[in-house]
Amino acid sequence: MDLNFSPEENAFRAEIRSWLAEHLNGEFAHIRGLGGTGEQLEGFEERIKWEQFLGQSGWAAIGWPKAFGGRGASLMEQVIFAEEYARAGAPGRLTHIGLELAAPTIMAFGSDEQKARFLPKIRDAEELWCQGFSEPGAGSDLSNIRTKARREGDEWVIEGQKIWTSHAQHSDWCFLLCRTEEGSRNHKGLSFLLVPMDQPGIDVRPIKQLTGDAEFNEVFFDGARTKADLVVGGEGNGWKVAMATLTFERGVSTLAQQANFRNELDEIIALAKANDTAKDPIIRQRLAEAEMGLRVQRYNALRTLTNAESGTFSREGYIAKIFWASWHRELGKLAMDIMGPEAELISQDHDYKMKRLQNLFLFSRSDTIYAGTNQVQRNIIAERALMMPKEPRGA
Amino acid sequence: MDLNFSPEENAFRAEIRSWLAEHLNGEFAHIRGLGGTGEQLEGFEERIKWEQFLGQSGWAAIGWPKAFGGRGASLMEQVIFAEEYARAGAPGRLTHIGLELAAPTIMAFGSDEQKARFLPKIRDAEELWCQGFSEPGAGSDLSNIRTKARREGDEWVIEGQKIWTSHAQHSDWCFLLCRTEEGSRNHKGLSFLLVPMDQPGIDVRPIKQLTGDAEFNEVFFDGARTKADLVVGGEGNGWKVAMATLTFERGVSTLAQQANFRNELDEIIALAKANDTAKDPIIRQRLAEAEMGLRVQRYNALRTLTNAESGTFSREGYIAKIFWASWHRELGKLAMDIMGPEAELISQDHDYKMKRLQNLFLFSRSDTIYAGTNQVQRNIIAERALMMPKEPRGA
Amino acid sequence: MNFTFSEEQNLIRETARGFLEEISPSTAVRQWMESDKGYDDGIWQQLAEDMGWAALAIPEDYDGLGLGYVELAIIMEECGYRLTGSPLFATICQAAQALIHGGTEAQKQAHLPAIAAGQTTATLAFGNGGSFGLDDITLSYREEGDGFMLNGTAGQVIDGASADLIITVARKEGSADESGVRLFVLPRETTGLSATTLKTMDQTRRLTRLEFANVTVGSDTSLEGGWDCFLKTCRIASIMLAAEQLGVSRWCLDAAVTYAMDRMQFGRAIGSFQAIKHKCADMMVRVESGISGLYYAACVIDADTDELAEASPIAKATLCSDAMKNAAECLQIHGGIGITWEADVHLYFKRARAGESQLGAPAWHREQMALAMDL
Amino acid sequence: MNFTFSEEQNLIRETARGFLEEISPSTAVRQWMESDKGYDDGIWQQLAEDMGWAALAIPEDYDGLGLGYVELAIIMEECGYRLTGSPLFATICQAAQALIHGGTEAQKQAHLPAIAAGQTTATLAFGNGGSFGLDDITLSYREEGDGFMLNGTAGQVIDGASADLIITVARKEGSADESGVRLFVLPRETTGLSATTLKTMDQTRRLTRLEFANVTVGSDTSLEGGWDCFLKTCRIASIMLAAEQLGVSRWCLDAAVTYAMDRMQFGRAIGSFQAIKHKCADMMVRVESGISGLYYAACVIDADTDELAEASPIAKATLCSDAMKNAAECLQIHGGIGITWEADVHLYFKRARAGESQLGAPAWHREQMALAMDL
Repeated sequence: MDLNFSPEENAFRAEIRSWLAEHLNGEFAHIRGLGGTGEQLEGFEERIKWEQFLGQSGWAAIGWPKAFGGRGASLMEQVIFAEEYARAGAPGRLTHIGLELAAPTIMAFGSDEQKARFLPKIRDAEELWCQGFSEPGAGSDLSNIRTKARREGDEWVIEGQKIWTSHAQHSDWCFLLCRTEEGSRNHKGLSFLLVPMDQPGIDVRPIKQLTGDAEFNEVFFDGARTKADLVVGGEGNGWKVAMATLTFERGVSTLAQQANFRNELDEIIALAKANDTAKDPIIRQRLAEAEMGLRVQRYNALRTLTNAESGTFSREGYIAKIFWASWHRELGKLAMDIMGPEAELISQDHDYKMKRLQNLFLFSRSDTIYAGTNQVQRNIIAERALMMPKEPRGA
Repeated sequence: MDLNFSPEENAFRAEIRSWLAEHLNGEFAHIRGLGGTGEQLEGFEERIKWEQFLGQSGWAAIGWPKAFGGRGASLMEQVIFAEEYARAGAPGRLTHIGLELAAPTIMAFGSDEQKARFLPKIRDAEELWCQGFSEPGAGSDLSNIRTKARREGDEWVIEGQKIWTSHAQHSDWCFLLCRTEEGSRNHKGLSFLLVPMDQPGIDVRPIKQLTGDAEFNEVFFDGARTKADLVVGGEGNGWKVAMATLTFERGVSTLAQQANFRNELDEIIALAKANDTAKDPIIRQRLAEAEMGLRVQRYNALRTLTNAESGTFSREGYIAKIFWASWHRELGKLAMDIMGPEAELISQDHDYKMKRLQNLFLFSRSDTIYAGTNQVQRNIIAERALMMPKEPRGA
Repeated sequence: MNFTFSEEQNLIRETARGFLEEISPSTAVRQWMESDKGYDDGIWQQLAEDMGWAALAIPEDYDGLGLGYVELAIIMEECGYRLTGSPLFATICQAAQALIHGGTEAQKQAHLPAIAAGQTTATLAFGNGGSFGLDDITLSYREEGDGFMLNGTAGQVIDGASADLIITVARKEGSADESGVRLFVLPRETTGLSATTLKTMDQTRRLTRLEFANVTVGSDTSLEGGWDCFLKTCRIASIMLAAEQLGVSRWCLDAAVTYAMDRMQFGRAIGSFQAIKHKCADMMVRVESGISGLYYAACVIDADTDELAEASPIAKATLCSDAMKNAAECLQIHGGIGITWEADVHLYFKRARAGESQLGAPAWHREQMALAMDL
Repeated sequence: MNFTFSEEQNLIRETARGFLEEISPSTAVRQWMESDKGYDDGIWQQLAEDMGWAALAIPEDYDGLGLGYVELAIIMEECGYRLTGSPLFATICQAAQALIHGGTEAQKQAHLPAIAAGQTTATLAFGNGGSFGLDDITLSYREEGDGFMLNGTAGQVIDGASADLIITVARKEGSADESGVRLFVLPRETTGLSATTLKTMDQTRRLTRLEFANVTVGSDTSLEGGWDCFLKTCRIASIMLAAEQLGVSRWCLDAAVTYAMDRMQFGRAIGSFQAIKHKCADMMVRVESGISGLYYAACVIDADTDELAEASPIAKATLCSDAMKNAAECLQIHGGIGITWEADVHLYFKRARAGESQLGAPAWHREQMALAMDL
């Protein structure tokens, strides 16, 4: 164990910090801070340009192997990048579903043709991706997939419905978990398809949320088509591939997420100082607790990352989701309590639009629900880490 | 709804208050405040004398019908008695298992001979009782009774073991739930027997608790005997009778319990004022919350009692146990936090003896366990009050 | 002493429940949310005139029904359960209380009968919508000739733009203690008094910023009662807000149980999972303990004793924070559906949030309790 | 930066674990509880000499092994897991820290080698066993000829009756700020210094009241470091106390899971009920997040940066309050058995309770964190 950064790591930090400072004070100054919690689509066009610029400058996918057009950056360099990116107030990434989910999956399971076709455009923000896993009625029970694809000639023809699909309205491609074997059940007979979004068989309908905005969508597949060879990992292996995709979701992006949490907490602390609630002993306790929780998350993520890199088995990875989700939800409540009566007043310039911390409050309610509710997370910890008996499935 | 007491009720309150004041400042002054949480057996002999005096003076069993030697007091008179009894610092009752569990059960299900034989001696504190329900390994699952009784001539012969039996070492009689039908399972084949404790077939072994004291016992039955006619409610009806006994456990005694909680909280408040922690904003919040919780318990109990009296069906009775148990456990923790570092120092005059508030802290841990753990209470609420599905039993 | 609802009280609840179920489905609530006033005038006339709810707790001397606060709490609880938009809270639970407990005989005669008849709506303006300590009063007055001149801004006044009458609470300029507090009753349409409707997270109740710029009123607008009247009014209003929140809490429990029994996951109704059952059980504990705490507090108002200083913070702190917890659990149990606009959960979640801080957050009320306990 | 235990660190843990499992079963712990000192001299010699734990974190210049605080934290965690009685905490985590970070060269030479060899035990006496703010220092000194005279009472000094050396923290009579704080090292056997062993709820660690009545010491007993040394010592000790509490937390998790899988109720292992599973899951969340927070803090001591002012309250507040929660849940899961003397749960429950308030309760450490955050 050693908390010190190496001279090379410090040099890397200095490089990315100065690069970000240059461009985010320069031509991209107007997009700083965009894309926070519940503000996913803010300044969309400008942010796409920024991400394309990142790609052209070689900063889009630093963790990818050089063979795929990345920098082959070490884990610690990725950590440093994520921290500096957030510290600089650079905008939330619109490409992360492609970069962090689609790409690693294609690298691990895709054909050479798939890699050549998709990876460069993901890196350079020329094609955006969305994820087609969740279905209405399936919730946390991902194996209960009903969307079907059948072969017709050299194409798959898809029927079904996905839900909670972020960015679907802006995406060029969707990676889709669907049932390709008629009559199969649970984990079997599923395949992982890559499907172009711009076609008549696909209908995207935004889901309006409690904030008044719509960041998720329902996606209806009614005779949608994709080429036969756009199955990743082989027909019938969809479950295995999708599970791998979900594991990619964790990892370095956790650090980026925490860096965003850092910005949120700093904003709340600044507010508490400004409105004098920071002098209230009870608010002080809660702010200190929030700060402690954020630090512990960071240490836990560092532990997960360095253990993973060294191949050490340990259990801390199991706790990340429930810990951050519960912490973040609590942070939203704390923000409202610090705002006091002001918390009730939303933007007076729009019909119904939340301020940033109100978005945090409302939107963080979904954190303990999506990607496995807190209840499901506790089951996973008990059953997989503590080896306690599984919940029986119903009939 | 009306919070005002009637003139008759006020007169009753004045009468009992002055009677208690007279005797607890007089010949029984030395036993005031004895028998608090975790101090069940403190001053045992003197307290028995006090209870006998209560019986002789007609104050032992005011809620019993006059036919059985009580006063036939109204519910509200019983409430007033319980409140005044605690307010006067009168000692914890040693007779409550007989008075509040054995006696109502015998009144409801017993034969005339049983009533004549047992009720007067219960009232006058001439015979003490203990409860033989729990068994090792059964815990909250009361239907899993293994203690057996078989008929031999005009006697029952009993084999088995009971646990968590308060007062067993001082009791003259035990009411025992046991299996009288060979091979029966669960709720069936059980009987409710009355068994004399002073006999060679019964061995009482104290269970030392985390406080260092022993207030509970294991009771071993090895060929213990009782007369054939000392079965209450008929052979094989034990489950029904025992369930009724458990419902008697609630009711007016809740008010007595709350009056004791009142005394405990007052002691904690006095301590907080004395050691200045009452000026700490966080402690103030916790004390206010404790006070609020205690008041709500009282209102809830009053609601339960008056609803029961008027035959109104409502759900508030379901919440009493989990509410008071969780509240009391929290109160113990609060007491320790208010004591500060002093909380670690027990009586310096004994080998290992807790001070009052330390006893409260340690002993209140059992509150969320006995008579249905908090987990079981939540099941009961969900299944019986909210009609949600039952937990499946194992094989 | 009796802690059971009388037959008449049960009848009032049953009637209210049936009526509100009919006129206040969530489709109607969503329409009122989009409207200017936050409620429908026709429905309000029905509530006030046909149902008699405006008159319920007004003394008979002023053409009211002279019923008690338990009855009023029942109505408020049921309105909370349906999120029914109406001027009941501001008019009856705030403004009318100030008049009843501090108005001059002339003021009572002038306003209470019209309020009881549902012809006049009213509200209370004193501060920023939160707690009601002396320093929370943001308006000031000075004596000016035979009358008074009012200045300042009151934020988050409920129904402040639609109410016919405003009860204004103000401190005398330069005064440092409670003796400088005065209440005034004045028409909403008064020179120098302007209202701005605020956009709020909870859309089921309309909040307003009222600005008083050299508002001149006559001496007959000043109420007899000062600080004590203000405190009593806010304590009663806190209990009635808690009653609404109990309705919110109870709806969240009912909705959570219904959804949990309906929703299948892993081949089972999620309501068969112990984690969900236990959440629902805890929600019921909050509802039932809330009923006990609330109706005790309502009885205390009826009994008119000093215990109000304790019963009010108990009800406000516990019921409002419990409503927030129940709304949060209800949303959690609903899963992804719970965060959609379409599902009704968010309406209750936002109302619970608003009610938690309106008239003082739980921590403030706990501190009031601590003061009442002489800590 | 690397957040993985090195092979050597893993080896130290494995060795400690195996050794403690053998010498520190609960039967042994219960014997030590009944003893005067709270530990066994023979076992202590084994820990100190054979295992080298006394020397572990002592610099090599003073005959120590010169390993770091991560290694020390590993040992303390494992000792906490077994409730092993020993002078390690008072001697190494308190007294030796004061000498290392504030002793004169002569004092280091005089005491550290003997401490590293396990020949000298020591402790820290400053206040009442709780928090370590300036006002918590209960002892005072005044300059007296060439030396100092000490007066006052220090409560709850760990191993205060058995330690060979006492590091005393005192404030100059009449001094109002940190500059008046001095530390002294003196033998336990000093004229005017008397010790009373206290009876405590947690019996696994011996606490003492030390009374200083005109204790006269020479100028060579005064350490170089003053307030800063005291603060650093207590912050390091807080982290090591948190390490012990992590061991307690982890034992409670393991014991709860084991019991839950074994205990049958309603025909099933109680560990198959979701309510119990979820309690255990929450316990594991506390343990794993605790490991992360603790070893980060241990690394911060090694890195010797200002971040100690934050890492220490984080570790102390979160791990100590989490240990209390885990102990409480472990007891709850054990049911009736959990409240018996015979079951080991209460030993951990009481240690968790003691550790929560020793060196400052969680609320105090959160306030320290708030100060460090410049709130």
